[in-house]
Amino acid sequence: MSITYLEAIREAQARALKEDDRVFIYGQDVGAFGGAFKATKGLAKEFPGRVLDTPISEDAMVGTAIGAAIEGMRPIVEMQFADFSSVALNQILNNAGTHYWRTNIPCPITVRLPSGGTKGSGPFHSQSMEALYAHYPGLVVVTPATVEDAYTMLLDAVAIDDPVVYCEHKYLYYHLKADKLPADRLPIGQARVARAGRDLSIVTYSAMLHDSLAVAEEMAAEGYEIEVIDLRSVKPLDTDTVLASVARTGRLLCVGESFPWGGVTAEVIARVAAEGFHLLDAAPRRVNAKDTPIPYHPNLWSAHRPNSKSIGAAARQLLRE
Amino acid sequence: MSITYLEAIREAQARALKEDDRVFIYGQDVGAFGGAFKATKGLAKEFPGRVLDTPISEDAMVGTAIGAAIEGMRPIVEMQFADFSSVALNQILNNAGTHYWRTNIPCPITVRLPSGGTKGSGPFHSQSMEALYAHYPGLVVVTPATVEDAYTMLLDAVAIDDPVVYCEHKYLYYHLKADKLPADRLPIGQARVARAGRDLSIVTYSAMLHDSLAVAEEMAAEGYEIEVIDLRSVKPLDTDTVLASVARTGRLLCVGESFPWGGVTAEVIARVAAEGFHLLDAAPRRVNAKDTPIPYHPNLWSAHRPNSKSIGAAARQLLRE
Amino acid sequence: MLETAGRKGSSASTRAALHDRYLEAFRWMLLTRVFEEKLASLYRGGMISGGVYVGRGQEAVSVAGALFLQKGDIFSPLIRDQAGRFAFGESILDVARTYLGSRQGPMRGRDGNIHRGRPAEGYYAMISHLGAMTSVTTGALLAKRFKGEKNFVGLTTIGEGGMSAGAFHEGMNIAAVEQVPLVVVATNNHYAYSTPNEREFACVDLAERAKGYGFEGYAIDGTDLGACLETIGGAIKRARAGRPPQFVVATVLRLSGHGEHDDASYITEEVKLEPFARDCFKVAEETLLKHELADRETIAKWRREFSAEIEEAVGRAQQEAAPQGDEEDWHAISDRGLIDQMG
Amino acid sequence: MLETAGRKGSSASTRAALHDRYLEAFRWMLLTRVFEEKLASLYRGGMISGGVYVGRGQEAVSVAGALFLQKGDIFSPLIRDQAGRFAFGESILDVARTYLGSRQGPMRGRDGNIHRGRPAEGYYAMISHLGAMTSVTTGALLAKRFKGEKNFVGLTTIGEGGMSAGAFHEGMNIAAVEQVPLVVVATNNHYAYSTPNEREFACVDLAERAKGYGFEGYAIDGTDLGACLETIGGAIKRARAGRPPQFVVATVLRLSGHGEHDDASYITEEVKLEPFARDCFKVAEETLLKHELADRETIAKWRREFSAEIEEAVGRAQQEAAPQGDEEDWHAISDRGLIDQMG
Ligand SMILES: Cc1ncc(C[n+]2csc(CCOP(=O)(O)OP(=O)(O)O)c2C)c(N)n1
Ligand SMILES: Cc1ncc(C[n+]2csc(CCOP(=O)(O)OP(=O)(O)O)c2C)c(N)n1
Ligand SMILES: [Mg+2]
Ligand SMILES: [Mg+2]
Repeated sequence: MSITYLEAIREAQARALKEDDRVFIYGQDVGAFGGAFKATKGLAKEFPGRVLDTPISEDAMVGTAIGAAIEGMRPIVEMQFADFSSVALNQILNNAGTHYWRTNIPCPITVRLPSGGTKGSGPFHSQSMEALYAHYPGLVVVTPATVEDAYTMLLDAVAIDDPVVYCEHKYLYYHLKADKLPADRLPIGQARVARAGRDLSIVTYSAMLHDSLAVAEEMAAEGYEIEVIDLRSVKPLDTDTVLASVARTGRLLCVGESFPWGGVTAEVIARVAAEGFHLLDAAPRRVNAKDTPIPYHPNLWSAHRPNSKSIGAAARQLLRE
Repeated sequence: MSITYLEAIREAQARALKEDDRVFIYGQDVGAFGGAFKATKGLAKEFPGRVLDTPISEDAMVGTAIGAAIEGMRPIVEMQFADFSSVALNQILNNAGTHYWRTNIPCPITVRLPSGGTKGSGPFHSQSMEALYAHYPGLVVVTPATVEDAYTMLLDAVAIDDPVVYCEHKYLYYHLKADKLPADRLPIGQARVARAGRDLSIVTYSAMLHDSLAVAEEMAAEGYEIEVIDLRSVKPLDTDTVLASVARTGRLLCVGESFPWGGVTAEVIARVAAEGFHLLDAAPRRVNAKDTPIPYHPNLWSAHRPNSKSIGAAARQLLRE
Repeated sequence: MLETAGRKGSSASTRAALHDRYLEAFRWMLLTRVFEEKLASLYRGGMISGGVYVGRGQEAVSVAGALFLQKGDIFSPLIRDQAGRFAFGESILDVARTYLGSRQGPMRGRDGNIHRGRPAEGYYAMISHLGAMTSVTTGALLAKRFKGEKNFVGLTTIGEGGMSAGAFHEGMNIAAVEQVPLVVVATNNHYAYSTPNEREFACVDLAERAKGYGFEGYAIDGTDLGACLETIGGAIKRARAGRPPQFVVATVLRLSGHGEHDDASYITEEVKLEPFARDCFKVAEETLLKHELADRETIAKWRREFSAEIEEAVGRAQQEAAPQGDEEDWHAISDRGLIDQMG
Repeated sequence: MLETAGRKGSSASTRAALHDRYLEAFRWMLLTRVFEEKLASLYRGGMISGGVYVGRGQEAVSVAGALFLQKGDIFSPLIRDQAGRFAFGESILDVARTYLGSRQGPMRGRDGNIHRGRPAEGYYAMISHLGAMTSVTTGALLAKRFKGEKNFVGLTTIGEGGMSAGAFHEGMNIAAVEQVPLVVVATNNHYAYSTPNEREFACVDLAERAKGYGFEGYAIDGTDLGACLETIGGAIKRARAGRPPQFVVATVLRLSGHGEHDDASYITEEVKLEPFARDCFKVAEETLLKHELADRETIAKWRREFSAEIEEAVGRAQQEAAPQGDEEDWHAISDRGLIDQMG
């Protein structure tokens, strides 16, 4: 048997629905249709009345989930694309994100954001929005990069008492497979050394993990041992694991798929520069997408996002310094 | 004569309305009432039909401005508080921010965000949202910290062909005065050395400039020469001026009023670490607000935001390293 | 609607013409009036940080909803709903503590003035963004249905200004799709801050929007407590009985500034002569006197009693320790294992 | 390109029963049908990146609006509006180039498929977020009023699904407040992607919402080209003449998947028997034949001609250079002096 990243998301939801009465799924086309990407395939039938199609009302979808969560439910909201969460952002940041702090009553919603670029998807179906959500207080923001994490982190997201923005990468949906669902898990908040090395640390997350691993593999042939850290969650961000890696390698390259101003890569570098300055043997570097909307044409799209060429070039340059 | 930061904003708008037929002002209570903060006081009378009250519809206010801008107008949209722009964010990021790149037709809107904390304003009337807007492509994001900049940068914002998010700080409205309106201007995109020094660079913007200057002044008595850089615009961000300052001082402290994850301070440190690593004699540091919503109670509020105590402590620590 | 029954010179029969909770409602209105006068005076005295927003002129609409709510119901009020908040069970002390920033208040000084609630008791704490609470209330009702609760309703309020917000529209529509027992009470007080109706909407009758959502809709005179009790009470009854969501639009004039900082000089003398500009409180008081349900002394006595309670609560809150930055843990999430360790 | 008056052989009286632009409209519908069939086949052949969204079943509604627009008007269409786009003046080559990502297309490969426009010509380029274009169109009209232009209107479209979006509500309301000459044409094709009307809204009649906004509202059978021309044409005329904003809701069935990737197996056989499930194209074709405004051969000839034009445009677009990353300047703002110099 083999299971894709997408199937892992489905299975995690099936299990959450099965094991916890408080769980329901709320989103456009998630019911009988099984979701635009089929992440809820079959669930409406298996769990009647608990997987509900919604109107095209992202603000109200999240608002409804918030009210239900305050009353003790564990809603999972599926955005059809992360990009459309821009119209739900107010409820996520200002309502869900502030509720526990203001009232002492937690607001355990999970908002699933099908994120990231795929060929031909263009400016409004490709975005990675983790930075907007992580900047504001009160939210946990996770970015699973593996089938295993897609599964366990979604179960964790539902289980924890705080609002979680779960950024699932659309490119990984079908491209990533595992033999089976994991039996145990690394908790949210811990980064993972995805590949050990001693010459350079690439710190990354989500789909960029795989481009980074490819670069590490490719450069291994050139004799470099590149360590690759998968952040797994960008908030909380596991600074300790990153610092430990930089302590080993002395060199830091951060790779993210989102826009270049701010965001995860800036935050990681700012932390390492502040807390691990003396660990660094060379200037840390970032590779991000370009500072334009995400292009439709595959040629432009692959030039816009970081890729093994641009990551490799940055890594080589860093190793020369 | 003396003129406040708030009056400078009013005067800039008056001048823009006077000199450019294409300008109109759009926002809640901006008409006869003159705006919640009186930034448009008297303008509706002086410029009949060009200063229009809107319904409570931030999305549509910006959408309307976008359509008008595409047709060649120069709308200024006033948000009643920056915090409410969360419900206009989609139009700002995805419509205004992408329009020129997608269609080659510019979208010259100016969105005024009364930003930042003031005593007793609480979680929803105190936010600084520059990081959300700067992260996305296609926008210019300015953060005037002086009366002069409030004036000239608003005029510039209206004049330039791109969408500008103009973050005006509510605390400065009445607290800041100048003798007169400036005759000339520093262009958007250039940072300013607000105070020269050679021991430490504090890089900051908006209201935090003044807390930082106070710290510099205070520490001057202790014999430290602290340089203070006012970024003025956070996008474009004037890396060169920051690097030149760090080259002089070897030490970098970034101060921002927004939340600690990501944002302007992370971006500045990431740039300096990447481009000016060897200029640094010590680990760069940040002082931000705390990672919770902005508290209502003045005691909590003043502990939440950076202040001369926390900035001073970070500066002293940095100078010891 | 009450005057319609037009009776004076009291007798059992004329009293019967009054809604049986009229007096009770009036007392909440009185308490609100007295308390909000106190808050305004504290504000003028510089004793309150931030703003004070009062419900003067719309106490009748506000109280009329909350009065019919019971344990297990959800109440999501907004800034002009002090009367409803009291009727729903909020204590005087909670109000005082929140306005004065006591750490012992329900918001512990973290949030202030009208941004308070006790969600565990079904009393929701609004965020400022208008319209946002409509869907939140809907979600609470959905949860109750999921949990198998019975006989519950939810009530939330909105101003005519907030009705322009996209969030309000989405919330109304989704409530109707979910057919939850929701009552939405809108108050058209003719202004959103300084903005008059002409620049807020262009329809003839806001209650007309009910139909477009699949709500049952009613328009009432918000200066008439009897009409408010009758219609809003009826709406709550219908929602509880499983009818579609209910929408009531009450017409009044805001008899104050937007907040206490605002002298409302933009409200024209003309509009103040409109029938909707009557003070619901005075109308109710006169009605009570006329029907001899209370005499002036009794009302004056109540006022004194309320005043004393308020003074006590305010005094107590003022004496309580203010929150201190160094006693806060400064964490916005509840799971201590998931706190981001910032640099 | 259009033979507006193809009339032969039929009697004046029957012909007169048809709207005088019926034939012209039909030809745009035909062009659309032929082109969208081509696009679907290119999609199946893997020649198109991303999605293909067609307007099958709603060409009549779409064309009926755009046909009455003139230079100086604003047209803000959505994904099912290929017919309207053609009628507004979009070239076949623009469509082909955008779908095939040619750098010579109006979007230069930066945006694709249906996300295109030529704003300088009043033809707006939608963003995906449903509802967002309603206020944008309003703003364009406001600008024209500011600039002293006369006699203009704007037309934008929406699906019944998009009507749930907050942005749509705000856009409708603000258009009514501004009293701009806006026509909003909504098409209820009974599904938003897979979601049926029951989970989209709970009102009896979406056209009812017009009143709640202060629009003039009309409900029409979207399978009837004549009705569409009549009512939407009338709405445009009224808007142009200074009447309040106009709202037309047309009822149809979406005769395709949501996109070409979707087999729409969720559309029940039952619903396909409903009167609104008729194919507006076939209905129009039969009407033309019946009224002898065109015979089968003529239509077949047009189809061949369109087909040839399309093949040529597609062939040309396919041959054109694709955009290349290293030829882009990668700047999203126009002012070169304000470009952020990233690290
Ligand atoms: C989305 C949003 N935009 C702006 C504001 C600022 N604001 C607070 S109250 C108010 C006026 C509200 O008017 P209305 O809804 O009629 O209520 P009223 O004050 O008249 O009771 C405004 C504009 C807000 N709270 N939310
Ligand atoms: C705000 C927003 N949410 C979600 C989507 C994704 N989406 C694209 S089309 C569509 C269905 C639209 O339904 P409707 O408005 O009825 O138009 P139709 O496709 O039926 O023509 C959805 C959900 C979107 N474009 N915008
Ligand atoms: Mg009002
Ligand atoms: Mg539809």
